[in-house]
Amino acid sequence: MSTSSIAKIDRRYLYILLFIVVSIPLLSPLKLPIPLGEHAKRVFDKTESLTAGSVVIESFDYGPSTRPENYPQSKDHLFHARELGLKVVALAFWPSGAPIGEEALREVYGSDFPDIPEYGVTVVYLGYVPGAEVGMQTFADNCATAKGTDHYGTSLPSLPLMQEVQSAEDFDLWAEWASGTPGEQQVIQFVQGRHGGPSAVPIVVGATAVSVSGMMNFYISGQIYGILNGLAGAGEYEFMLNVKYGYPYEQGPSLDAQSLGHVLILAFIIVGNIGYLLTRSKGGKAK
Amino acid sequence: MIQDLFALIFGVTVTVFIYSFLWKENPLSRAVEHLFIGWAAVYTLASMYDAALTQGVWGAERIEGGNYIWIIPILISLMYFFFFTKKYFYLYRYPVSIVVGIMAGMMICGMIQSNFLVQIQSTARDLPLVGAGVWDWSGGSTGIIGLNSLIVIIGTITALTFFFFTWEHKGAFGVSTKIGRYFLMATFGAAYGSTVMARISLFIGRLRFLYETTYEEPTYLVNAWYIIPIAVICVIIMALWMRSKPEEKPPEPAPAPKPEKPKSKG
Amino acid sequence: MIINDGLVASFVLLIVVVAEGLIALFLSRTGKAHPKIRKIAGLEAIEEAIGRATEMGRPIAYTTGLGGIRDQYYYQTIAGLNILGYTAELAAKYNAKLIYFPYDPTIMPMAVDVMEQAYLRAGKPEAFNRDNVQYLGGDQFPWAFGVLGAMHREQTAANIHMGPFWAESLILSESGFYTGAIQIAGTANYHQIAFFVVAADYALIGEELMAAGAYLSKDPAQIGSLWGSDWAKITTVALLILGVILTAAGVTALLDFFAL
Amino acid sequence: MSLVVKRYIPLAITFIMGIIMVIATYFLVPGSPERYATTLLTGTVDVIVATAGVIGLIVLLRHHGVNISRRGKYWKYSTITIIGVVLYLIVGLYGVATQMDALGTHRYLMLASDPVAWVYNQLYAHMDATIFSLLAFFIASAAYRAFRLRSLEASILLLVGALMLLGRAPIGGVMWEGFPNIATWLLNVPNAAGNRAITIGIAIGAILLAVRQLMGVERGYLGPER
Repeated sequence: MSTSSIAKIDRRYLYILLFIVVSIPLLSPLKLPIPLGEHAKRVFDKTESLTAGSVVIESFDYGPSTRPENYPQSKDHLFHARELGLKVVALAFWPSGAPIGEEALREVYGSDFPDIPEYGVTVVYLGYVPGAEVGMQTFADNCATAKGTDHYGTSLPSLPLMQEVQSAEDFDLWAEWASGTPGEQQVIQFVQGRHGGPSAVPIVVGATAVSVSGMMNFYISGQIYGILNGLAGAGEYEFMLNVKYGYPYEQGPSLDAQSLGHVLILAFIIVGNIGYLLTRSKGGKAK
Repeated sequence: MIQDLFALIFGVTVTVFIYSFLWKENPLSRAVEHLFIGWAAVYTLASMYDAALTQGVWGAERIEGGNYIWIIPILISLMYFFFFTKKYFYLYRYPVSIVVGIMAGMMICGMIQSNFLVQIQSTARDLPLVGAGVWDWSGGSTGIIGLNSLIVIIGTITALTFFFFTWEHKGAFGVSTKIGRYFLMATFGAAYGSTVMARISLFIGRLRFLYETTYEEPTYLVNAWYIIPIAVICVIIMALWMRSKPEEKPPEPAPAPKPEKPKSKG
Repeated sequence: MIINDGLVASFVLLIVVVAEGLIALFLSRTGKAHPKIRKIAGLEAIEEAIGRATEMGRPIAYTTGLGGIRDQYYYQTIAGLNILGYTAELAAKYNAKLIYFPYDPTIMPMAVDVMEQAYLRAGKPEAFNRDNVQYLGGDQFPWAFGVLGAMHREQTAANIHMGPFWAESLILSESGFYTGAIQIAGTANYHQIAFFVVAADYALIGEELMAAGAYLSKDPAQIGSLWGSDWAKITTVALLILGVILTAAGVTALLDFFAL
Repeated sequence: MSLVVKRYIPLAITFIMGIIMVIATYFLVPGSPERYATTLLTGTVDVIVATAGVIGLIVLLRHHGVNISRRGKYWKYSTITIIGVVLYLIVGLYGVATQMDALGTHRYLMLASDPVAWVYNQLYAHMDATIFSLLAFFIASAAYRAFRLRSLEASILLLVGALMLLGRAPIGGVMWEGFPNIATWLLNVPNAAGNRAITIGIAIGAILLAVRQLMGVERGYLGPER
């Protein structure tokens, strides 16, 4: 292989390699260890610090396309909330988030959801709340005007939990499972910003890894308390739940695949640069 | 139920067909693309129609509750249809101008509050330069708080100078813009590197669908991966067929005069 | 209080920014000042890209991302449409084929309007074909895949992406690279700028996109408003430095004002 | 006259609407009836643009219909689009006819109806997710192609990107526990600085763009004709 060809490998070979390398751990798990990051720990600790009976808003603002990342995060957090005896008001500002939210609730609260004794007392599912950021704003101002009924058509005032939760003043934590707009920025702007700031409505965000770097401003300024960063964040959270509550650690193979994928891309970069430097040192001006 | 089996077969097939695009644009990916576009147009229509009904018709404060004022926006909406006329084409501007005005007002207020004020505020408030322990390695894993603050402040200001449009990037100001560009590059590198994970996650999600999904009936069981070979064979047949048929290729592109890379980012 | 609680500081800042912009605009429009704009390479490259497309006899693909007018990112769409006007005018002048792929149906009439006006300015209204505004369904990934397919089938010589982009930024700019096109892209969605910087030949970063319309117009009033935006940035830098110093010195007056 | 109808009235409408929203935010007390009226105004946006979806569909059908009738390039694929539209529309109309919300009220909604939701979640979602996942390949090939040690700026991009890759990968922390810390630092410090500058710049740029637009100096769809 000549040096210039190292710098210009056809992309299809890279694609095939990536396909193979990511597939391996999914077919036979490697069980690589994982470290715990600060962002996920803060979400975990914040949730742990809430006393039983505190109100958590679980907002499912993602669609099927980012489901691989967001679903494990939201499911894990729901489990955690149930385990701690927190009161959960789940809803979705994305129409496509509504069925996913219901699925997550079924998985955590049992397949009979909503026909469970806790329903209406410690957990409520409002389903899709229309109006995007405007809907968010209305919901924070007065929950009942944003949507008159829950996902199953029961009117809100008849649910004991919704009697307690009237507006943003009653929220103890907003867990935002975000993948775009409306998402964490709208919650910051229209819910937190208008209702007393980060101390009154703390926000934890489960984000797709792509949007995390853009959230750092809000994280540093304290508007976002903690972040679950993509699939790895979900993995870390599951790991912590696993240690404390024996929650199944399902994301193992995915994280292994993740690691191998990263190493492969790093290898691509190194190989590309070796090829580039070799062609350049040969005198040919590299374009 | 049988439609779940259909969904499974459909899902696996389109997944493989779309991945065949990575090899090259081909009839199978093209077929999926055209089908998908047709559905998307209907989906968009459906979502806009639903939004209009929920916002304008249903509910106690809307038409349903006797508030007939909501007929006005519906009528205004109809002005969009002048798109199809030549003479009164410009009438589409009325609905657009209303929406753009509303959005401009909302955007201005939101921008100044969350993108401007809060950023200045948190730069000043949350980045301590003095006080007990800010210059210790007390942050442990993530560095010295005071130094970090200083870097963020310098980075923010220098990167902001990069966006000056009417000042020439020369002298001391030029140095500042240069440092600002380094900060911007670091920002982009970090954004890129941290995104890789998200993208691979999506791919892992697809692979887990291909490898792990099953359809179960009392009498038989269909694994999603049973269908993969069939779909792959389709792709191979198509590839052979494309090869046997010489395609009318557009003239070879002259090599693009690529600029020396990142200089062009200015 | 006349102004709502918690919004005093933001109102004052808004007035300051808008006033700076307007004063600079009027100073420049009336000829009392002649601000000069620095070069923005990405915008200069548009003409070169169109020229090349003409030479090769291949079309230009233009998109404004997931731009619509009914969300808070509408301003990027407007910026993208302004650049579309400029691009279409050049394309008409050079007789190059420009294909525009709107995402949100709400902006389709606007795009047609902008392009029609541009062809008119170039003196070739008859060359404009509404069929070159191709709707691909208003959903993110079908749209992105449709643009990809079209770019590969048409073997575009230039791909220009200006507007609000999300995940499709890299889909378009990386796969578009393999058509051999010159790629010029700009967005103000800060989490996507990185992908354009990496994968496209020229990238407009954040505010440059919003300034593009004014930059390309060469109209003194608009250039004046860019000058005003520089004033606003100086104000910002001053506030930043002042805030940091005051906070370090233990004076909280400024922070208290911001919290109003 | 015609310019008044074509340009100045829409411009004035835009201006007035913009000012109303700004005044509402700053001067109308939340909870007051006037403020409530402006929130209703924002609610009209979805209604006002609603017919655009129909326009999109018609334009799409016309484009492909013409292509088929002319036997243009790829006309066979155009039939797929049209069949897709027709099939999904039939499903959608059936959905509208049968849709019930949880209370059993017939709301005539399309997207919320079961058949449409089924097609979306069970069929459409696969295509959506697969196209999204193409990014895994593109991000790899773009990194290979563009991350080169060309200049100091490009090297910073490369270095930070590579460190980030190592730090975010679960395996990075196992190789050396410093990698995740470096990644966190890069995200929290230099990245935050750059993002903050970009954010502020965008705010200024967007506000002044809106001002130019409201004043009618920006040449857009309402721009000065010349």
